[in-house]
Amino acid sequence: MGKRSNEPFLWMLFSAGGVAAALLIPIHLFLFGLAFPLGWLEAPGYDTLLALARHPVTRLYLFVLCSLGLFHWAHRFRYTLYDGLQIKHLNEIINTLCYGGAILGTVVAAYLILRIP
Amino acid sequence: MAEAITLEVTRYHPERDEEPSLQSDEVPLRKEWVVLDALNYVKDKVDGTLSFRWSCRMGICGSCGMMVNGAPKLTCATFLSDYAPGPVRIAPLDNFPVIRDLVVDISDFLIKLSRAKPWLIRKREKPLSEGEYLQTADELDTYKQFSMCINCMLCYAACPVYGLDPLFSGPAAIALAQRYNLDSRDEGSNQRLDILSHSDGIWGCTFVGECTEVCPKNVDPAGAIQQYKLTATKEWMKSFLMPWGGGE
Amino acid sequence: MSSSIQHPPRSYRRRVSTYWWLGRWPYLKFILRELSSISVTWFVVQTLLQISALSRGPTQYMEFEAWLRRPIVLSLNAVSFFFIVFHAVTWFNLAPKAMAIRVGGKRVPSLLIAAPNYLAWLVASVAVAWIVLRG
Amino acid sequence: MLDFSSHDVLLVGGGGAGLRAAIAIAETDPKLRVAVVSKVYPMRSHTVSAEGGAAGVIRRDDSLDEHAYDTISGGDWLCDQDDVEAFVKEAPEELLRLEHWGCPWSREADGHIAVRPFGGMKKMRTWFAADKTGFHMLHTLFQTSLKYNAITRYDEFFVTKLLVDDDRVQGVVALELMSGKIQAISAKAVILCTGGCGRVFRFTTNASIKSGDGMALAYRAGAPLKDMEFVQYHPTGLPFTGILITEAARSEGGYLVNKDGYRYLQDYNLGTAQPKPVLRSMELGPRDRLSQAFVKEYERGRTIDGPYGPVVHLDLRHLGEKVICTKLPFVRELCLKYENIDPVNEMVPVRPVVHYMMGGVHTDINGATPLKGLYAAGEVACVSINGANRLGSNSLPELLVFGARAGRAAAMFAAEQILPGRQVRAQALDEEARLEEHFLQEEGGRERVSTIREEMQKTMEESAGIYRSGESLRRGADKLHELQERFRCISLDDRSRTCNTELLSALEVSYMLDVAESMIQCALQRTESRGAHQRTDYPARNDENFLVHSLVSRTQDGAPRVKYLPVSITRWPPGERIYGT
Repeated sequence: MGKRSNEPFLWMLFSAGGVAAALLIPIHLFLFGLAFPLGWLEAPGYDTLLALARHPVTRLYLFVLCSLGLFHWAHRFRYTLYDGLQIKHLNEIINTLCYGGAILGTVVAAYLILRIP
Repeated sequence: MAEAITLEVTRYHPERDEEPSLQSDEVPLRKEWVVLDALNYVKDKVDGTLSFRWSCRMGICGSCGMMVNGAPKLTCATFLSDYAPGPVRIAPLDNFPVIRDLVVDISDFLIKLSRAKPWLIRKREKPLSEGEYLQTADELDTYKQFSMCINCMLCYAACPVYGLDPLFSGPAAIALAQRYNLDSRDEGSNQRLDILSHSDGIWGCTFVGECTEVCPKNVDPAGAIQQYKLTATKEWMKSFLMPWGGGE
Repeated sequence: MSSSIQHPPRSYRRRVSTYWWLGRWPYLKFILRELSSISVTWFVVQTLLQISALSRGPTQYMEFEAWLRRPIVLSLNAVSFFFIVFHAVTWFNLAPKAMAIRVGGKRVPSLLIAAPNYLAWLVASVAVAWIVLRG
Repeated sequence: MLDFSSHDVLLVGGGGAGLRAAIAIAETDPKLRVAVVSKVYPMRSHTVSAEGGAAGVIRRDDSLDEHAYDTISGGDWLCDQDDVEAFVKEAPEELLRLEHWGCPWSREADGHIAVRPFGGMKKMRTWFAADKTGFHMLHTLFQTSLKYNAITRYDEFFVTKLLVDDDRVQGVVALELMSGKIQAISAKAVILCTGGCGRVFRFTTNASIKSGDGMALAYRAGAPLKDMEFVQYHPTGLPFTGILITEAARSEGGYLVNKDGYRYLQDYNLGTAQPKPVLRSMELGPRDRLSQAFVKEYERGRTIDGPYGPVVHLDLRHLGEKVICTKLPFVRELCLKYENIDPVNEMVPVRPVVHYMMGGVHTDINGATPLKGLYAAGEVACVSINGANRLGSNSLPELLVFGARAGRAAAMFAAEQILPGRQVRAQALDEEARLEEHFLQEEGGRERVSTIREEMQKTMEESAGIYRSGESLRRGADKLHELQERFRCISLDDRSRTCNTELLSALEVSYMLDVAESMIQCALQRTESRGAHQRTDYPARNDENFLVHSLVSRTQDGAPRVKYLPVSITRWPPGERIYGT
């Protein structure tokens, strides 16, 4: 019945991304996207943040969070395009767009995170 | 309670109609009547040309699934009075080709069911003289829920993935495959792996979850599919890490 | 495998509407859940911009902070926050379905599987907040 | 329009017996081409509705002789005892085979098969899968049947005629319901597995598909029907719908009480009221006695008046929620769904309801009818092991044992036959013309299918119910004769071909009228009371004249003629039926 698909691998990335996004993104987005800009909480200073960000564990953490988040998006967005817009016949373009985007994003993330002084 | 209620029944006749249309019929509204009783009233007293399937009228044969006010239901287990004052819209199950009126073509499901190998597979059959395969109540409980499927097709009618992609194996067929996979007496899960982990199998499912919501027998096909995704991923990792012998 | 003989007559196949997901609330909920992934990507992009600004120096980082305070960005983040929380809640609630965990032969009830997820959410959030805020 | 196909063995009906037979044939000789022709998808068949269980001796304290004796005395000595002995011997093997095919039987704590008590049985020997035994058996059989290459299914094909040539059945003519096409299917042997005909009565547990198709097909083709006067009323059906509340509800300890809350069965020679269920006693008495007690109780004015006639109460409350949910979940589901009653807290209104036909197509121990090439198994057949009253939980093993036997016998018969003769093609064309002319093109008719069906059902209930008399039966015979005449003037609203369910109903009604006539005739001529056949004008059993099977055949002019056949008595001479001691 055809070749064994590579869906398990993609699904694994999607699931891991889903867990990471559910557990961690809400607090990140709340702090940096809402609480600090609106002044509900006092934002940490530049030096503090830089010290935190350059720590190897933080670098790894940020890389994993960004990369898994992108693969989570790629999987879901691909199926939303298939089903929501009924364009499954364009699957090759959609797959390239979604997973290509996630791979590109991962590379950019790696570059930016490594570049932190 | 009102004396009567209006049914708006979808009619379609392939010998005559290009498209389905609606027919309105007034039927008595009795508190003990289910939607199926109302349809039988129309067929017996008003219009003998109305076509639909039914048989046991006790929710176990799975014949009488239809869309009632847009939701898939067993019409023998859906009370008319719950829809008062009406009108009640009755249409054939979504996602299936309509043969006539409320009758849909489910032959596609039977092909998919067969492919999922829904029978007990053993490496060695035990002779009858050696008695039964022992199975504890807990082992029975592991697959029992998935064995309750009556093939009523409500889950297929609720599944947008099946509606959009008729190649998708669909909820009931996968749940029944999983019923045998989880049976302590079965040794055939490897034989079912290829068909289930094919791209038309479990991976098509986006976990809308409506199959489980509409199931009249609490089978939870959505759960079966998600659980099988986990299993298939484990098997994939095994074959990836141990390409020489992850097969058994 | 057994086979079946049938000559089905001409049948009518309804085309699924492009807007099928507007037809019923559970379907709309499903599509919204799937679209929450866009918010995830938005968050990743914003985080990468933040890292970049951080690397380039204090002035650039202040500019980035000012950008975060723009009403358009703030509203985008508010909407994204809503979607991410929606994602988290649906994710944790559906997790029990995907995991048939059995202890002592009995299936662990859904609530007991979902509860640790929520606990983990709380612990992770407090940890992140503590690390960020303690300085 | 006419399509032809050819097989070695053809099964009419895809329920438990039909599927068991199909598998038996495929396993006997994989080269034989088997066809299952069924008017519904096999998993819709009425086997699916059986609830309580399937009897088969497995416990050490039990014996085959005891199962045989319970069956024979339960059948009021009208069972063929050699057949019963074969049946009880093979029943456990068949049930075990089903276990090997995956049937989810309920289990003991140690993993062995569990058994429960059942009505009229002296020992616990009823295997069960909660209270959806028939459902699980049917789906196990259906799913298992899917693995055999040799089996071809004709789903939703309705058989309108048996093709007989050279005094041998050589196939069938079938109407494909979805397309309206006529299909002639030739075969070297045909097995009827179409189930019973409960729908000749209005108030029945039976599904709408149970219209005696196989009985009528055999009867019209010249094969005799046997013991058609014996109609089983199940004592506990829900009022209005007639939905079955399984006997298991009583075997788990439920009480039947009248309007005073009194366990009235103790007044009818069925034992004394004990708090726990006692085998072969009170609520665990046989179905005929319990249904008759209900009528007597009604006559004494001690039943409860419900909106759909008198009822008594089935009280399960003392069993507690746990027992009800683990052993009787479907009973609770049905009560909640159809009566809005929770048996955990409330009593369930019940009344006797037509449930099962002891009679059917006359066959020998291998399912062979007197007509060469024709076999029958399951409720459609009468072997006979059920005599004048079937014991609960004997019908499910019956369809396995005799389904398998008929399958093997038909396979052997088919292996020796040559291809069907030429006449078959001409007959099929005639049949196509008959359907076309009589139903689809007929002008000037005025009778509605539903009117005739309703009048027939009313007639049967009034003239051939739990108690009958010569007078009521004669009235019934006259009325049926009138209905037969009126059926000739049938007029269909629906003259189309695609999925014409009205045509299907009309054909079913015509089958049911024939079967109903045969029942009335047998009942009229059996001037005694035995088992489920109770004549108010002949209240006693009469072994001198009626320890015989009724054998009814159709004469040239269409009228039924009854003859008699001796009962095979081997080891258990007729005695009194004693319950409650």
